[in-house]
Amino acid sequence: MNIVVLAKQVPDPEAIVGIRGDGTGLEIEPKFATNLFDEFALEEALRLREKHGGKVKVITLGGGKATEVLRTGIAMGADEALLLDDPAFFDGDGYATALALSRAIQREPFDLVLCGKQATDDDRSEVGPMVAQLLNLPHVGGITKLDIADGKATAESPVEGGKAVVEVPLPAVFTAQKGLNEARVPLITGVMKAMKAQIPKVTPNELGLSTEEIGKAGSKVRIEQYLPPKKRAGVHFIPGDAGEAAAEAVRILVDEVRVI
Amino acid sequence: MKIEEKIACNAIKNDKESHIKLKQDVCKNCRERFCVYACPGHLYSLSEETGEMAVEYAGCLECGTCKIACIYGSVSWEYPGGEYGVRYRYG
Amino acid sequence: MPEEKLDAVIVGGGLAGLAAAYRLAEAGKQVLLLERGDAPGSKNVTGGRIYVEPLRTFLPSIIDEAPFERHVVREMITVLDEESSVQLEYAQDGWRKQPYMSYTVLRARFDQWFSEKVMEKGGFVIPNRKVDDLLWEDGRVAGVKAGGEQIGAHIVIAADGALSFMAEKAGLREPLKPANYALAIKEVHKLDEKCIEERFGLDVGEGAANLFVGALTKGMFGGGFLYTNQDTLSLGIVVGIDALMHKQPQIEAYRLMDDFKARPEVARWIRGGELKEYAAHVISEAGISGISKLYTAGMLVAGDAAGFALNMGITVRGMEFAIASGVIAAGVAVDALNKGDVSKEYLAEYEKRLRASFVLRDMETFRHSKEVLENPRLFTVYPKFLSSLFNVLFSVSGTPKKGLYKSARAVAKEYILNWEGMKDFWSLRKL
Amino acid sequence: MERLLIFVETKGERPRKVSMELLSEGQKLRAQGYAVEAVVMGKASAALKEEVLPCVDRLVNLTDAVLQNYTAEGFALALANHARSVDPKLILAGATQVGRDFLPRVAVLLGAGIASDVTGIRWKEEPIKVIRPVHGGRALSEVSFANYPAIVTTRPNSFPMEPSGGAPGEFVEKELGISSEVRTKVVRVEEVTKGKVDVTEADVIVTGGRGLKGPENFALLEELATLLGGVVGATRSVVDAKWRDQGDQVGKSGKTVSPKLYIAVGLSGAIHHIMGMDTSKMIVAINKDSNANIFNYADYGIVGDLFEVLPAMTEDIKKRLGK
Repeated sequence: MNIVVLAKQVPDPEAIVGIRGDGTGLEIEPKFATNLFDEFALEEALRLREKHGGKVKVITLGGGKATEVLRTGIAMGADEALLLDDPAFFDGDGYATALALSRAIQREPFDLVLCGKQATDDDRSEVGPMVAQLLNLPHVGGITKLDIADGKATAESPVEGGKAVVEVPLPAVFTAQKGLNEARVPLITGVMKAMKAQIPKVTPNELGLSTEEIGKAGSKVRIEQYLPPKKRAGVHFIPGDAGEAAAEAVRILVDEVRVI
Repeated sequence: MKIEEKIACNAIKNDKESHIKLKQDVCKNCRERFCVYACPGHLYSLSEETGEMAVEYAGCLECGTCKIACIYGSVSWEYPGGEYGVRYRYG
Repeated sequence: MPEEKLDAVIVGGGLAGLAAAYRLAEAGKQVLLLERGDAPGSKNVTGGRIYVEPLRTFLPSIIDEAPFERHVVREMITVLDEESSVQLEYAQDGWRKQPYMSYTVLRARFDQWFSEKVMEKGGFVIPNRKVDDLLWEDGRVAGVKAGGEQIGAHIVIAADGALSFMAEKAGLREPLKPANYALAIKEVHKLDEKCIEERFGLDVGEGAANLFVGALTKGMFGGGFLYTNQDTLSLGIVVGIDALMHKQPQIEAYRLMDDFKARPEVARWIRGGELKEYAAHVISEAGISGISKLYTAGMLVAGDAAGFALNMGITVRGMEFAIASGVIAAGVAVDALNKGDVSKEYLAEYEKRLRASFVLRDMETFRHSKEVLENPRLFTVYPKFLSSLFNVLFSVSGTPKKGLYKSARAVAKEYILNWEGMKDFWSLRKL
Repeated sequence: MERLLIFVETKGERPRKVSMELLSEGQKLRAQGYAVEAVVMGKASAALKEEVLPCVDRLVNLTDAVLQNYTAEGFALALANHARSVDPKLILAGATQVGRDFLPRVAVLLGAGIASDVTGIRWKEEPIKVIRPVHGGRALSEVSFANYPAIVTTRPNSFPMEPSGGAPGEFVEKELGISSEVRTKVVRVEEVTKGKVDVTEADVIVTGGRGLKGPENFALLEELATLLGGVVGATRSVVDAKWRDQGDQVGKSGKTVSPKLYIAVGLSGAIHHIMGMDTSKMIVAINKDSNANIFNYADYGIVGDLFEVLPAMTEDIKKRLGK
């Protein structure tokens, strides 16, 4: 079984995120981590390979430290990696990113695509379903269980108050969420091997894409500016004795701010 | 600025389990409470409700002073596991 | 067990570990450095200054391109009494010219850069890995255990800092004693580059260092420091753990820092700054008597882990010793690997080379510095004497003034011209 | 006339709250000259029609059998297919698990741009700008679309819901004949018996600290929380004292929560606790110490004895709910 994992290196959850003075970009502390949800995808891919044989290929799009996620994948046990690091690929919206990735996936026959349900930096949660649509495949989002048998996959995903069990024919796309598995910590020897690994790259041209179709140029959504999150206005003390204050608090919660 | 707010400036990734464990039977007989005074993060306190020593490991700066100062051997202190604990941005 | 052993495993990505890894990698050895932080440097703290001259011989190829903060051109000492202070400043034109003598430094940045250099040389630096234990084979250290994994190595270099769990596990280090360690607390305050330069009277890239002694430690062994970084200030205090434990009435360590910061002599420097980090670390203060056994079969101990730190009063040194001992350890390791002999007998060479270097020589020279510096009068009586003396010199009141000599003599008599003072003076010969 | 197409997500027989928020927003825009259409999948109930129709010019019910259960494939095909015939400027849907899952597919099918999990829309600007949080809310990005139609999914509780009162719009049933194209098969949907809601998922959290004085007094919190459909949280010291389960702990070493309403009772607000809850939409603090740190992070504060304030609040809410 050929399994493709789409993974992304994101700023560490603890990294300081600031907004550039003119609002045109973000200033992010250069601390990185594998996107949490992609770790589940990687782990699931490896477990499927251990069970069914085949190979696991990790693909990422990005420059600089982006490669690290591929090395993490190899350290965990992935067989192959592919890097899309041409600057033309960068700063795309969900669509432009999914387009490039879907082409990269298509370079070889595959049975399964796994990725995290969202990246913790852009929080878009778009690429997985978009890749599925671009490849004209079914997908199951936010899965917590996945079984493969007879060319079919049975996946579970939580829905409000319960869970849905669905069946899709392969090939198909699955996005992983917490609860799917516990990602393994790569062995030190695995990390050493990954550090030495040569990472193959691919250009837009090799994917049959023009630079207008991908990255910022190919995006249908433009980031106009970044704004700071709203700050709390400061506490408003509710006066009166216990009974009065309680009544006023309830009135505010029910009538004014309507959170109840 | 309160000490808690100072510590909150730091990046800290906490493990679920504490890397600092106390032997309450030893603490019970301790009068000096060296840990309370030595810890630069002010993480040690005597719990009013239970009368036991408590340590808020989540703000640990990993200096090890408590381990050295607790001459009665109550503090068993290890480094937090890999990837956990304080991550100094300046150092 | 993996089938084949690595040449060397280094525990800890501080300066000693990184220097050792760099040298081993440079010599073509297969070296793996395991660091428990998320990157080398993220667990490391320094007061803030490194002297580079002793290092030029040890790491000539990289010291010149290192990301230091500012080269120090201005030295200040502030003696604090409870409500007054005396400040001394020393500057020298020579310090403004290259090669510079010392730089201020922030470890998170510096160590990460250093680790990249190690990797460029082909060394493996793997973060987020805590080494849990040593691996033994026929009574010799044969690798490490980390997260359930066993990593075999011909030689292990323990560079895991002042608390060295590795040296302890190998039976090389005595249990930690409060009298041998000091607690350092440090705050990093962000301030505009230009503002730092104007406030301290510096040119672009130049730095200042300010040491504080006296009432800030409330009679306890210790002192304070302030270093200018590029766009931050490192401000901190150091206080003996033993002294802290026996202080009456008791005081929480973090309050010392708050009281120190509240002093106008300190507040003036950090005004308008924003606190970015609150850090703490222990420092070995025992001098040469606190040094662990430095080697056993299959293992060497370097840097703080070995107790290589020296308080010489005005200058506190640790980082130079760390780098030098790391380089020396790597040199011995390379020779041992080439010879195929990592026995205890052969590794004794490590101590020999350290004795020939400034590391153990300086520590030997300043063997008694701790006894001198621990004298509580240094933190109480002498600051009072100085401040009273200057009070006499500078104050003018309505009553007729006595001759200056007479007044000064009276002050000196009160504080230092006595038997205790004589003893203190006599003890200085030990420095 | 420019059109909006709102996807109405159902919960049982009724439209979801987030869909009603969008319909409410749509109704306001009708006054500004937009035509508003809604679309609902699977057989629409009478109750749903009653709620939705006054807000829209037209409600289209796509009735293909395959749409009776949610599948990303089916819903995406249906919505894209229908949207082509409507030619809307914007397609709006709630950024629920379902909305976030299938609208990206619709975007690909229509060649449209999409902004997910949006918390604000600037209708008056041209091009329209939408606001969405990034990096876990540590920054907001303002985005626009290169062309229309464009797709926006909105975060629940981001838009005010106002009572609807327009003349009912037209109701149309439509079958698209897409069933054969959908490969995903829903085997079953299992309803998990309503267990205890995790603090991370609760809309309302009432958290108690040491000020509660003992484990038995948490009953006061339980009562209020149950009344509000919420759960009880705990501070670290309370968990350490074994008054509450570890699973209830809110804070840096516990869970990070961002409910709609967070009521902090008898807790000082140690910074480790603050880090776990300061993204809550609304924070109400009750503490007898007016200097307590928690008040620095609260929207509303009551300085008083929790043993008096809490029961009074509970009684008042009961009265309002007619219980």
